[in-house]
Amino acid sequence: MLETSFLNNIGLEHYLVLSAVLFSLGMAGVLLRRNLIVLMMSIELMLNAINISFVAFSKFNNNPEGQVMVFFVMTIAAAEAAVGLALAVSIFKRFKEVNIRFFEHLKG
Amino acid sequence: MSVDAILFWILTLVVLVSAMSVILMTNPIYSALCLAMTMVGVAAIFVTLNAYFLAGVQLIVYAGAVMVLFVMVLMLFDLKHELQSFSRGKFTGALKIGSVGILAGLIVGAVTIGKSLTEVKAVAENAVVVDTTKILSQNLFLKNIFGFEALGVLLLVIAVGTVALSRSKGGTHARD
Amino acid sequence: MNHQILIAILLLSPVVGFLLNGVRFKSANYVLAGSIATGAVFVSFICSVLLFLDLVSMPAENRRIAVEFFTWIAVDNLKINAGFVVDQISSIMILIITGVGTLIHLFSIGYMHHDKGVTKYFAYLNLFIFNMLILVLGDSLLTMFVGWEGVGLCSYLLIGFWFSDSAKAAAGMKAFITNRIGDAAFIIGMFILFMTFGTLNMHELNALAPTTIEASWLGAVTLATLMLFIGATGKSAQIPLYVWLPDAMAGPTPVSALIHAATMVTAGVYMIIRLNPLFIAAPNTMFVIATIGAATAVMAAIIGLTQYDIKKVLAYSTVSQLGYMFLAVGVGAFGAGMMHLMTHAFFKALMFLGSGSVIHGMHEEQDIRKMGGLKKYMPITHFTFLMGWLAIIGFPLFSGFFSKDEILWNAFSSPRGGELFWIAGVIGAILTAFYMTRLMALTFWGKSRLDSKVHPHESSLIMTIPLMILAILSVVGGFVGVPHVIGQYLGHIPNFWEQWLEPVIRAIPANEFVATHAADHEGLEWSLMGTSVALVMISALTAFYFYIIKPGTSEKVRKIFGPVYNFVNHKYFVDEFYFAAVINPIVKQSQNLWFYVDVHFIDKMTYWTADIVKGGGRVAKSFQTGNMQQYAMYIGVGIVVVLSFVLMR
Amino acid sequence: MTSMGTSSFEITVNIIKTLAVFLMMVQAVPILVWLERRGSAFIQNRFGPNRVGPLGLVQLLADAVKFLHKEDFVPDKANRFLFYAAPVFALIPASIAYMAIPMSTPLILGESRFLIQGFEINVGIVFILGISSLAAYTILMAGWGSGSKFSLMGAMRASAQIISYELALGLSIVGVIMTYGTFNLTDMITAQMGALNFSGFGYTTTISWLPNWGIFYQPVAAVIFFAAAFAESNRLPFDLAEGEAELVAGFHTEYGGFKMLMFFIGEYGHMMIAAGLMTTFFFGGYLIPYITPDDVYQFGLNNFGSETAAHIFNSAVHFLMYNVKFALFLWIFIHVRWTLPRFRYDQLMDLGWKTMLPWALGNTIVTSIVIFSAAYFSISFPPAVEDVLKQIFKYFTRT
Repeated sequence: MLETSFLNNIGLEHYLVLSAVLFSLGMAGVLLRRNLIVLMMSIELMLNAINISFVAFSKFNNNPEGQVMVFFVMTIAAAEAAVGLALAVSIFKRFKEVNIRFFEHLKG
Repeated sequence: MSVDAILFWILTLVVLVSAMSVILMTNPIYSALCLAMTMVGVAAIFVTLNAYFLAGVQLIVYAGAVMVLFVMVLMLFDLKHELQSFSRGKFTGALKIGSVGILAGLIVGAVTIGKSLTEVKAVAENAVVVDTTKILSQNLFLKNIFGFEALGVLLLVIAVGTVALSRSKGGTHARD
Repeated sequence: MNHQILIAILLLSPVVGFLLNGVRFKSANYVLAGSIATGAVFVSFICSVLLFLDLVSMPAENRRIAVEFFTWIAVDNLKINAGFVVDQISSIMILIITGVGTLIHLFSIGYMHHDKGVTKYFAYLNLFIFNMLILVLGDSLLTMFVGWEGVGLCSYLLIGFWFSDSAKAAAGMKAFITNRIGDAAFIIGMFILFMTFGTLNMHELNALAPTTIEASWLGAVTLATLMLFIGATGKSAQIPLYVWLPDAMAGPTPVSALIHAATMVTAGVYMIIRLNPLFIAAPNTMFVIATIGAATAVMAAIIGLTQYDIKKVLAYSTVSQLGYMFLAVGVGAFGAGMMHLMTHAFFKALMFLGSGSVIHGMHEEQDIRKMGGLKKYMPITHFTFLMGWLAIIGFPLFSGFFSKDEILWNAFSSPRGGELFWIAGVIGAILTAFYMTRLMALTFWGKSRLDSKVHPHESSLIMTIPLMILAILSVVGGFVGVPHVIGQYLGHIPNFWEQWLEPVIRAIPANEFVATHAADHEGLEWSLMGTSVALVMISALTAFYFYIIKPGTSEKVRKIFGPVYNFVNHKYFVDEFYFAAVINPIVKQSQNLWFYVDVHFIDKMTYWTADIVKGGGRVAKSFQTGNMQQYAMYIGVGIVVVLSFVLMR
Repeated sequence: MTSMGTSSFEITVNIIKTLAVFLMMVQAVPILVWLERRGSAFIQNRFGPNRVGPLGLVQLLADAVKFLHKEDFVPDKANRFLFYAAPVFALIPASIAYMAIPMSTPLILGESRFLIQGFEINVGIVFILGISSLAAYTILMAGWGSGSKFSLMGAMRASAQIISYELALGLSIVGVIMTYGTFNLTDMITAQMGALNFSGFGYTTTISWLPNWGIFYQPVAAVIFFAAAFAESNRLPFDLAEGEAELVAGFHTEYGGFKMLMFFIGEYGHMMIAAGLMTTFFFGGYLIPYITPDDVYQFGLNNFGSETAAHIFNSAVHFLMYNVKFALFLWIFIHVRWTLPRFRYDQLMDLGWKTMLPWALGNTIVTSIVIFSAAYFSISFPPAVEDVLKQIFKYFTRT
């Protein structure tokens, strides 16, 4: 008989697994994609994954600290996106391209 | 299945599919729109976790501002389908996908096998929290006020830095 | 006003002046620069006067204003505060420094007005005043040492002020390096004191100083005080480290007046007076101090006889007078030493400024052989210089008379003194009278030996007003400390000076006191005074005879004492001796050290290290491909490895 | 998901209600279009549509039929998916956000209690702001998807404008939120019940001839909110996105027929949200001045005898009141459109960032200071002064 209780009882594990998978997807994006802006989007994805686990822990531990953390993470993510996009714009202005392989001359 | 469970699975499906699309779409604009979709999904997940205020903030900040910025920048660049949207290199590629997969497997394994979570469950069942907004604000402004202020300073710095970065000659206010 | 604020203003006002002038140091606006600098010091002077008045209004036994601004150093049991003390001694010093300083600043406006670096000059002068104030007000030896080094720096900067002339720059360096030797000893002295007493606070040191005398030469107090005294010989130009002061005359003349006559060079004397309980506990040190002081007084005076540069004469005179002060403190007459410090500040500053006025009027001519008869060209300068001359030779009732007489009497009568000290002092006084008269005669009196091109002129009012004020002070300055024997005939003038200083000067232990001279105290004092004054008068008249009445006489005398004269004229060949015995061997050994140790050992080792690091870096470089995603992959793989290690355990 | 109801009856009614609210919103659009055309004609001294039906009311129906028959046209360079998706997405945020606005007192039928709004959310304001901020996507999708320069320019302008004014909008609301101390819209409306009374510093003063509306507490916020709402809904004088002189028609240049109409509906939807929020925040929502819902209920109970009828009467009267206020603001929107000229783009941005944002921020700060000090400090006047004050403010009392 197929065990289906995990479909019904949504618990902390479900959210954590969702968070983990989302995080891994974001990480795969960071590792594999070459467009600078898509890279940043993938980073946002990872941050969102973390937010989910924070909120989940916050709810299941009955501790508001987790939500405060999410608040902080969101703010920092927004700031990071702003700076990253400003950089991307200036890079695009200079190279007419946002492909990451153009920045390989950053090496020492 | 309860309504909550149905909702969770639908949202999970939405979030994961759109997240997958983010990294698989070759056109970055579709990626961005999919990411916006993911953000909305995550906001909905926050709602299922009783974090109403955070869900609203997620919508306003992420979906409403950050992702709009992304989309605007992408549309400004007017990027079409990219020829080389994924990094090359068979070995490193395999290593990358492998490491991501193993990481996901490890975390999922740790979460599902882990025993300490049962204690957490007990706490959750006893707790009846409806309005988390007030508790959140009290925690934010009383306990974490220093972090809050520091974030304010950070945002100010970021604003100035962004303006300085993207400032160019010309524009509507050019004097010379 | 709150004492803390008052002292802060006192200290910081020159700093403000320094900063204001310092940031605009390229400006050639001498009026503005001079006004800022003079104003700054004048503000300090007003603060000093207010502090002094506050001090006077306090009860005599605890006249002491101590303020602490912050804790400067706190390491284990070493705790140094940025604390400052105004007491009987330092209040006198700050009055001298800021008062005489203001006058000299004022004089400088006139003297330096044609100089391009005038703003820089005033900035340095203000910085000097600040450091000098730190030196005298600091409540611990370390704070004092900060000022001690600071005034050394300013002295170096101002001696080498016209550094484009290499001789002048070298003079600055000589002063600095010579001072370093003394400073090293000073630091060692501080170490010994800290080891022995566990504090560097001078008030605590004085309280902790043993009341019994220390007979051994190797006792801690004796060693410490000896070391401090060596430091003082550097700063105050005593044998054997006096060689820098005559060369320091390369600086602008007001600088010589301020730093190298009135204030900085007296720092050593001040320090000894400040720590008098310690020194009293070490009679051997006191003996050394007195001996060195007496020797310096005589020896420098002898050199002064042969010099022709107006400033050099005054410089050797300064060394000699400083010797007097050390003689005074060496025999335990701290009050007399302090008083001579003050009167000397007045009359020597006056004479230096007067010489500055002469040099200014003579268009940078310093050789007194090319002067003469300046009296009619520069009446005010002459008159004020005359006052200074009378004061320095100790003409009765002029300021120098009282202080010098007090020193001589103490040298004779003090338990730590002796007849020999008195004789040396009198010889010094005789020589002083001779060379000062010679200076007066060659510069102002007699026939004019001027170049036909030179047209001397009286200096402007801004330069002569300070001269006049200082002249008045030189005349009347001595009346603050009229000895009892004279005072009783002048309407019972009390000896303010002794009353003022009495609480901070520790008496020489009574068991040492031998009542030899106590019997006919008054008669003896009168007779000694008479002897010395008579000898001084004779000497002055002789000089007058030599240089005015029969101008050729000096030539004859010189012929007779040919080799001796040559020896003295070359300053006993001390500089040459130092070069041959100390400086050249050190330079040679340093060169060897540099070549064998530095080049062949240390440098090579560092090169090897660099090569190893370079090689390692070349290997590590290959990981840094510039591909950001690869870096991210390293992170990912790292996380995977660590996580699997943690989970599989 | 208890908000959908506990019994099948409630769930059914709630679903129908949600649909009804949505349809109501959509159906209001043709009326608004008619109003706009007739109104503009009235303002410009013309007749406007007056041939089809009474007062030209049936003109709308004719227009709808015409729109349906138009050719479904896609430009060659357009991105087909986005081009089609944009108008559909344009409807969603506006309609979802509008559902959070309460339109009347809850309707109580026996055991069940139905809110006259799509659904109640505890953080209503945040929800509405969040959802309506999604509107920028549709504009961007439309602009970029059209593959036209004018469309893209228009979309960029519009989205930049929306993001900029969202700040002023959000900040102006902060003062309101602090005044009421809640995010919940229904609670806010309840707080505006009764006569205007200020209390603080240990005193209370009641002005009986004024309702206790938010506009008297937050006038600055009201002005800023209303102005920013114009910009948010891309209406004149802020309709830079579709400045005909420069950009043909902005982001919907390439759209025609029914797709165009959907954008229209979206725009009117934003207008309605703005009008609804104005009513709710500053003008007492569905409340009738001087009368409390209980009075109305009692009146209904006295006249109709049955509780159910009284409840229905109560809700209906308040719904009417809400619609009166709501229509007033919609009319102001339309009136402004036909009286004010358009801003220049830099003027628009200057106004948003340099004028409205600082004022909104200042309002927030002043409000917080006043609220804090009013709650924690108390001033005591000498008795004589207190008497004078009592003469001036009739209901000036010490608490």
